[in-house]
Amino acid sequence: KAFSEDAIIKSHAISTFGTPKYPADFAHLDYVNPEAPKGGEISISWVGTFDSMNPYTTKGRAGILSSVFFESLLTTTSDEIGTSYGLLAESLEYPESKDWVIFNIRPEAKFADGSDVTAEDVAFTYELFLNEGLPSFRAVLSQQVEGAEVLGPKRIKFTFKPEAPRRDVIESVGGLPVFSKAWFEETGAGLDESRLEPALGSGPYVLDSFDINRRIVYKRNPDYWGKDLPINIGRNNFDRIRIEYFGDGNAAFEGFKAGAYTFRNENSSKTWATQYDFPALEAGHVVKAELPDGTIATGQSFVMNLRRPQFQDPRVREAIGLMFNFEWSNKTLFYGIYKRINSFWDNTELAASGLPSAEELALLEPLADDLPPGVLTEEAVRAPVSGERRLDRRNLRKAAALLDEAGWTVGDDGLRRNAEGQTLKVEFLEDSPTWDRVINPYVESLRALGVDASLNRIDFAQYTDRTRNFDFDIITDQFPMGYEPGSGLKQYFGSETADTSIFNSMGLKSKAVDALIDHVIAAESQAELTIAVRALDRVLRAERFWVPQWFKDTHTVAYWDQYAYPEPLPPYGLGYLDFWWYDQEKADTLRAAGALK
Amino acid sequence: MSSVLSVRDLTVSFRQDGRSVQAVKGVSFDVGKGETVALVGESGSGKSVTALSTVSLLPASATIEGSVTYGDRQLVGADEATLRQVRGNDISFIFQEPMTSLNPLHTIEKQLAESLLIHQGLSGRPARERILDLLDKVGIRDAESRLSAYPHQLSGGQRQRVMIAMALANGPELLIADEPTTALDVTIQAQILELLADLQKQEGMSLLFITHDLGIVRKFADRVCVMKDGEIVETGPTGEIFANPQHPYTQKLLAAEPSGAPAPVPQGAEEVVATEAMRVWFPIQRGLLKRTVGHVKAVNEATVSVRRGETLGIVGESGSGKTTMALAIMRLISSQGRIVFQGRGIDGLNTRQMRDLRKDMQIVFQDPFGSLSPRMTVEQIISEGLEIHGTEDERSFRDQVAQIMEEVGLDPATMDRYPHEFSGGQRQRIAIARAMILRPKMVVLDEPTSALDMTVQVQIVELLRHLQAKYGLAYLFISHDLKVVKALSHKVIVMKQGDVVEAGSRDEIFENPRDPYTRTLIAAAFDIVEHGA
Amino acid sequence: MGAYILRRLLLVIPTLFGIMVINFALTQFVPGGPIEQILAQLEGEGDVFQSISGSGGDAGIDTNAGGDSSYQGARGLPPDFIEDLERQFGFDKPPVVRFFNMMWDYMRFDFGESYFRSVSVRDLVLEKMPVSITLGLWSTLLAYIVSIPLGIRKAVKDGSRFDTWTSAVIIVAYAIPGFLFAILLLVLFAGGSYWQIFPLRGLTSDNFSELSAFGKILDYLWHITLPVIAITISSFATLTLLTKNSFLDELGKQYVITAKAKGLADRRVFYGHVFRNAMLIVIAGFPSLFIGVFFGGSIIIETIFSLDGLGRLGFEAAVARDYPVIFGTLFFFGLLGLLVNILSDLMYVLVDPRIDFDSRET
Amino acid sequence: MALSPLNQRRWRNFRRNRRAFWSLIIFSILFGLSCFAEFIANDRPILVRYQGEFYTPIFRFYPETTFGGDLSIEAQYQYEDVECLIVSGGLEDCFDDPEAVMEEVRSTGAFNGEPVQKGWVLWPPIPYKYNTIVDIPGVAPSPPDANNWLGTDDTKRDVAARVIYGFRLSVFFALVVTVLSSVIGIAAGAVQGYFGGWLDLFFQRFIEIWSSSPSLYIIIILFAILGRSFWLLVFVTVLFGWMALVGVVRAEFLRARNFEYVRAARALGVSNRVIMFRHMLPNAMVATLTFLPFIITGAIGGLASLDFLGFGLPSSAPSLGELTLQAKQNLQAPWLGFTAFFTFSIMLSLLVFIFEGVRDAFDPRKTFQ
Ligand SMILES: Nc1ncnc2c1ncn2[C@@H]1O[C@H](COP(=O)(O)OP(=O)(O)OP(=O)(O)O)[C@@H](O)[C@H]1O
Ligand SMILES: Nc1ncnc2c1ncn2[C@@H]1O[C@H](COP(=O)(O)OP(=O)(O)OP(=O)(O)O)[C@@H](O)[C@H]1O
Ligand SMILES: [Mg+2]
Ligand SMILES: [Mg+2]
Repeated sequence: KAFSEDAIIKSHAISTFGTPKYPADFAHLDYVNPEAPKGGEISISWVGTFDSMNPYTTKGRAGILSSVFFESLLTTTSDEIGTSYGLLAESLEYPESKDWVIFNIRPEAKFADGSDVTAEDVAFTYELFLNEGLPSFRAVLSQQVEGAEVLGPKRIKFTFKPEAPRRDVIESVGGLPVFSKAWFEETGAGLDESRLEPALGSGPYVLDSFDINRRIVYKRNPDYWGKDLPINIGRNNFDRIRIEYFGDGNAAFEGFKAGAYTFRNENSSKTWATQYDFPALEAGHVVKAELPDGTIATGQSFVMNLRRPQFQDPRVREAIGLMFNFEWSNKTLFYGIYKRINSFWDNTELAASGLPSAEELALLEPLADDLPPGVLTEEAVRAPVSGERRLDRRNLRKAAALLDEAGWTVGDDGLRRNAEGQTLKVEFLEDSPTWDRVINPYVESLRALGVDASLNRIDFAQYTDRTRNFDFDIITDQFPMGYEPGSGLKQYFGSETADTSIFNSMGLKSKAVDALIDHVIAAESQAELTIAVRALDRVLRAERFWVPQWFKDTHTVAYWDQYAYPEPLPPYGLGYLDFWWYDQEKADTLRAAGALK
Repeated sequence: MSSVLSVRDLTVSFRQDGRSVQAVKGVSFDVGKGETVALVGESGSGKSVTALSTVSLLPASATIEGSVTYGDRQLVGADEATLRQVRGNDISFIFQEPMTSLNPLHTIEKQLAESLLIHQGLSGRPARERILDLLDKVGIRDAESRLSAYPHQLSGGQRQRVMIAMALANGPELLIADEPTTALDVTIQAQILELLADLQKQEGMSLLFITHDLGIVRKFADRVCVMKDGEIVETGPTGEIFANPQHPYTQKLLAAEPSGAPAPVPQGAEEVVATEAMRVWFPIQRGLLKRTVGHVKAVNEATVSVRRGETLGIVGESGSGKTTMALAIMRLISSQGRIVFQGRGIDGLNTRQMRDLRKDMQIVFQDPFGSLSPRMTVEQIISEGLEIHGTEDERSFRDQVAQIMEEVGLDPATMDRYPHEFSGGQRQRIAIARAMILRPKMVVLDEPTSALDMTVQVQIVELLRHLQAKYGLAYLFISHDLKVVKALSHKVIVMKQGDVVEAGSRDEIFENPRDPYTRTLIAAAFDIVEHGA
Repeated sequence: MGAYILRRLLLVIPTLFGIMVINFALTQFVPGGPIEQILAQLEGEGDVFQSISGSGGDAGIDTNAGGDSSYQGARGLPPDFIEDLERQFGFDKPPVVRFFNMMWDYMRFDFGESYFRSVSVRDLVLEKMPVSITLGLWSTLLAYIVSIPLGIRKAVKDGSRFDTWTSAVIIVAYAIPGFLFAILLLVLFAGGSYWQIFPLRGLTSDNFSELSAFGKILDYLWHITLPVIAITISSFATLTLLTKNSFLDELGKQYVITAKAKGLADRRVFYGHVFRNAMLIVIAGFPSLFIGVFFGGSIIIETIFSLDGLGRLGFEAAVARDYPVIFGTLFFFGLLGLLVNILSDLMYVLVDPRIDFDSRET
Repeated sequence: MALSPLNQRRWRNFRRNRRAFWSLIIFSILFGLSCFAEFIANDRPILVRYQGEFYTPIFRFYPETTFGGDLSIEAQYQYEDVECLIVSGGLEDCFDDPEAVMEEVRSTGAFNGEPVQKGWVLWPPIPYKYNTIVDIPGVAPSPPDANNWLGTDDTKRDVAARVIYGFRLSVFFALVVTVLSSVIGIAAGAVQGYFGGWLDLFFQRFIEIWSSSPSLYIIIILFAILGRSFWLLVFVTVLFGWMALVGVVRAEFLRARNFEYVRAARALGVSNRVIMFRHMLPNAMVATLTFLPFIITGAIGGLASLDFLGFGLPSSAPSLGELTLQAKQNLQAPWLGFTAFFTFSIMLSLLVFIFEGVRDAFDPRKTFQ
């Protein structure tokens, strides 16, 4: 592939499809408050402990936010998908084919100790990841990148392997953090060891202090080289970020009530609904807010193992799916805080809905023979809706009919058996007790249906062992799909890897799906991508190997009333550590009232 | 004479298993200053209970009514502080059963020192000196080396003497001595009585003396109270009582004395048990590591032999190794030297092999209380042997137990009681009953009559003789009471400091003692009697 | 006795070896090993404390663990990855070889390094020691200081009203689930809703190093009050009742009457005479009880009060299959336990000189 | 079987400790009742009368079609439509408006003018089983009310029903485990303490090794091979639980074997076994009797923590331990904690008092006013 001079693109940003939202000379990001005052402190909590400041290895437990020290060549924003802007890189140059990329590092980019960020450092970091990174990461990197080449003190070139898919290769190398070569050489530190001294980085925050088992404090680097970059305007507003560690969730919550830390992103619906009635909140010192969350749902679901004989019959799968009463669970167990997941790309434009569009049909029709019934003619499968009752009679009747039809008839003991006299065994495998309250009612419903259902909770080493050997009936898994899905889909849904990939936990082998994944990968534009993904979504949902669960489309946060955020918030990030700021006036009021020390 | 202790209408009853049993029924007496009052009477008549109730030392199951005044203080129902004041300092106690009355985990020194410390504030060197002095006075040889001994390392008599030393430590005003000399040989007994007499003379100590030994009573007591069935049936000055007993029981008591001689051993009776040069040395251990620094030579080269139908009397100084020898013959402690039982060497046998022989060899322990399982009833205790070894008798165990209890003078109605609900003498008889019910071939009797009054002693001696005649039993009879020994033994050995100093037939020893120690012993024993008569 | 002690000391070696063999053998069979653990971690799971600490929030709402999620999220496991890990952990060698290598290291007091942290097992144990010693020592002491006099009093007043209500109190104290009580204490006395009197976590304040010596002691006591109370509350019951019952058994004995006849005050009778006789088990049990509290620890209390002690370490290592830590601590505490057992047997002899350990075959 | 006089005396002594005696009675009643938990708390009616016939759903499976419904699966008795079918003799209209139909049938004996064969349903006092999901609107856990006397847990199951079943399961488990492990433990401790010597030396070492083996792993392995079951759990708990008493019993025996009465027993030719268990054990039982109530409750707690770690019974099983853990997870629902606490403390108090009585019964010196 020869390339000519004029085909080379030089830009401040790169976007997978289309053009970046912000032009090269943008003043600041739209969603930030450019006038946001600097100062103050934000503090959050973490349950657990830490013993390392190196987040790039599985050894040790890395401190929260311990990657804050490092910047990469490119960075993303919270209001745009698929675009990366130069951070350490002033500009990047690449041919249309994306066979290689050259990054021009900003001349002013400095590490926290004042030394220059150079192309050598970038190359060194790349080598470091290649040699000592997480094995999985190493593998990906070596599949994509041919090599790095230092072209000048501030100029580096990455060449990509010809066979590597091209869509986001530049972003992935651009997203690597950049370490100081000098620091690593001086200290002799390795990337794959746990250590308490953070590596030298160029980011806006540096380590202030830490106290194992108790807290970490980061402080804003006043000499941060990039504080006036347009992309950083209105960001990194807090002088200090403090992480308080607790051993126990209850203790952590008590800590928040007592003002030991000031910002809490609540992850328990129960606590959210029942515990936020403490004095500080009632006195108005603490703000409780639900802020919109526009990010993609995680695709969390019960997944049936298609390798098991009893799940071969789609009617059985559908019947089992019918028995999960999300509405009841949400109302009774989760205080109604969740939304049902219907699609693998829920909460995005990529989710299929209604009848297939003409474009989708164009992709689907050639595959008609391999499609599950109804894909072409019916609306996209949606999770069943139940009424007030936990055992919804309509769903029950439907499920019973499906199973009867599938040859699982009810015997004298109330259990269903097939022609061979086997019961319809369905074992839920879990490793966390938090699931008990969700699955037990489901199990009871299934048992009412005559299914020999049970819940088996084991420790997670064993759980991992069994799931990796695909020795399970139903587990809870997630399908974290991207906004711009690509070859990764094969790991999740492709036939080739169905017997080896842990991501394809259900063991899906479908020619139609394979073909659609190829369409997705081949998509050249956002529109093409959307159509292909929707078609794929439709088929996947019709396979009914999952019983989709739920997601939360809000951030449930509570904070001591001394912070402010720009409105409206960007769709893809809450940014409380990033572009929120400290309101000195309110803070003073709190202190004057004696609410906070 | 002013009375130190005055007891009026004392009634004591015990609650047991829901019922109430009166042990003392309205007893009244006085002890004057410097006076010695002897409390004599039938075993189980309530002597010990009376004594204990004076300073409220009875178990919680007892109810005391009546009045006990010490000086001008009422002791019945008095609070703990008053009692504490009186106890140990003003009124000292010597308990009937010295074997179990010492704290098993404290050394002799510690137990003695404690008395001195609380009432005299003595500690350190002076205390130690006083302790050594006391031990010396009560005739403990080599007292210095015994200070760190624990009670279980002492012989019965030694323990009793420690008790006496403890009681005398504070120069009490009133000493209540419950059979204080039962485990002592006559020479030491004489020494102790002398000591008491001295104290009485010098410090005007009063003495309430409970004993079965009428010889001692005659010699020492100013006044005598005779008890029977919880009542004082007769009381008066010693001379009067002895000269002119009124109550039939007193008459019977005075008349009773074990006498006569055992039936001769049949010709050619086979040997039942024999030892050859048996030796028992106890290691003396020091420190936490328990290094052995020397040996107590409890038994040295003892050679004995007993034939069928024969009784071997073992007499000797307290602490001379009698008990040790008995235990060794029974294979209950390890020993060197050969032991032959019924023609079979048993020194090498293990526990299991020994077990089958146990039916034929029985022992009555010197410490009857300690040898009775506290959580078993008397019936269980006595019948256990039958259970294990079986019996030809057709009758039920309970009937057999009832019979033997009657034979030893116990009320069969009490067979469902626990051992601690009996008097000292009763317990001793339980132990005898336990051994005898098996009809063994050989019985070791270690001071079996020490706690028994004369009438019962006579009964027991008769019983032993009768059984011997009927079943040809062989006895090893250990006793300090030479009269009983004389009444029962065919042969006698005399022990001193672990050595058998003399052995011979009954007549040889009693009529013609050769060893100087034997001579003093016999002189002392019969001297006391003659002296009083 | 000397010979016996020597024998015991010599037997420590084979015993310890036996312990290690059994444990090592069992770990060969247990499903799921450190590799699975690593894999679970790579998948963002494997927080072993989630179930205890209640940090999990609602079912499956993923909380992003520390570190760079985009980095860890880069999944996709190459086939040689697992082999790589196995080599790293030495699992490519046969078990017997591994075992003897380990024992050889241990003999040189080299306990290796945790699989999941670049820290030697010894340092790890030392690091957790203060918390465990604190909790172990104080709770044991407190338990004994309260229980023994109380038990004695109850024995003396057996059947009285005092006896009844104290029984009720200690039983109730025992029946309160420890962790609930701990949380109750935390919410009431350290949280933000009621009285904020005690600190929420840790053993010392942040400014500990700046405090005066006295201030340091106060600060330390202030911090350990709640956890020690929470740990100790349930331990009164057994100890008190044991004391009481042992005393009851002794109180009627003859030597007690002797002691009383000497005119000793009750206290002196109970503590000077009965105590030693009655307390064989209680006293002799002390060392092992201490060790028990000390390294059995109480993971839940430790967790609730954010104390990082050996209890947590042990549990975590067991669940995470961190074998070097498991075996290292096992070896260390096994050794300690064996020695303590010897000590407690010697204690028997000290308490009751009649005791020996010889066979009774004569 | 007649009691020996001694045992009669012990029994009288026990009875005289009124606290112990009543505790025993209450405990027996509670446990006895809980043995019939199915009749006290169940989501199936005890008796159903439908179209003149009797049905016993507690014992038998009846498809809904039996009662005129259309489903082949078990009739869901807790729902009104099924109840209505039974009451009204199987009227189709039940699926539309069960309340009204029942009302009418109950009051008039007919529906829409047509007479029906009236039926009825006899429910247990608590119409929920331990695993029944209560289908009454409201978030879980819900506070106590007329339907759920002790509220519901965080899975919306009736706490009262769970406590009844949990009591039965836990107590049964604990009793079995305690009896087995105490017998083994006491025997082992007795043998070691009594014989001493090499036997003691090696047995002790064996225990040292055994007690440091990782029980958690053994449980995991056994479960993985044999599957989860109640008896396996009992087995494993006993396997590691018997050592609890060995130490104390051994100590007591080491001491007691020096006593004179043991020597006397040996002189009598009593076998070692009898000496140990008849002569010494009653005198060396202090620790055992003190610890037993705690070992029993401890076994319950042990079961709870196994449940908690996921190595115990399935999470749907009624476990008192699980209730406590839920209490911790749901501080906003104090009734969970209170229930757990009261259940535990009542049970423990009863046990402690009972064993106090046993101790008294064996104490020869104990007398009562
Ligand atoms: N704790 C007790 N419970 C019940 N009865 C008891 C108790 N102690 C003693 N007795 C009974 O009280 C009576 C008197 O006992 P006491 O010990 O005073 O006799 P004693 O005159 O001292 O006899 P001995 O000469 O045999 O020592 C006896 O019949 C005995 O059985
Ligand atoms: N276990 C032991 N350890 C050390 N010394 C002991 C032990 N048992 C006995 N002795 C000592 O052995 C000696 C003999 O004791 P033994 O009991 O045989 O005496 P005895 O002749 O029965 O005396 P008494 O007439 O006083 O009962 C005594 O000096 C005693 O102190
Ligand atoms: Mg007497
Ligand atoms: Mg003797």
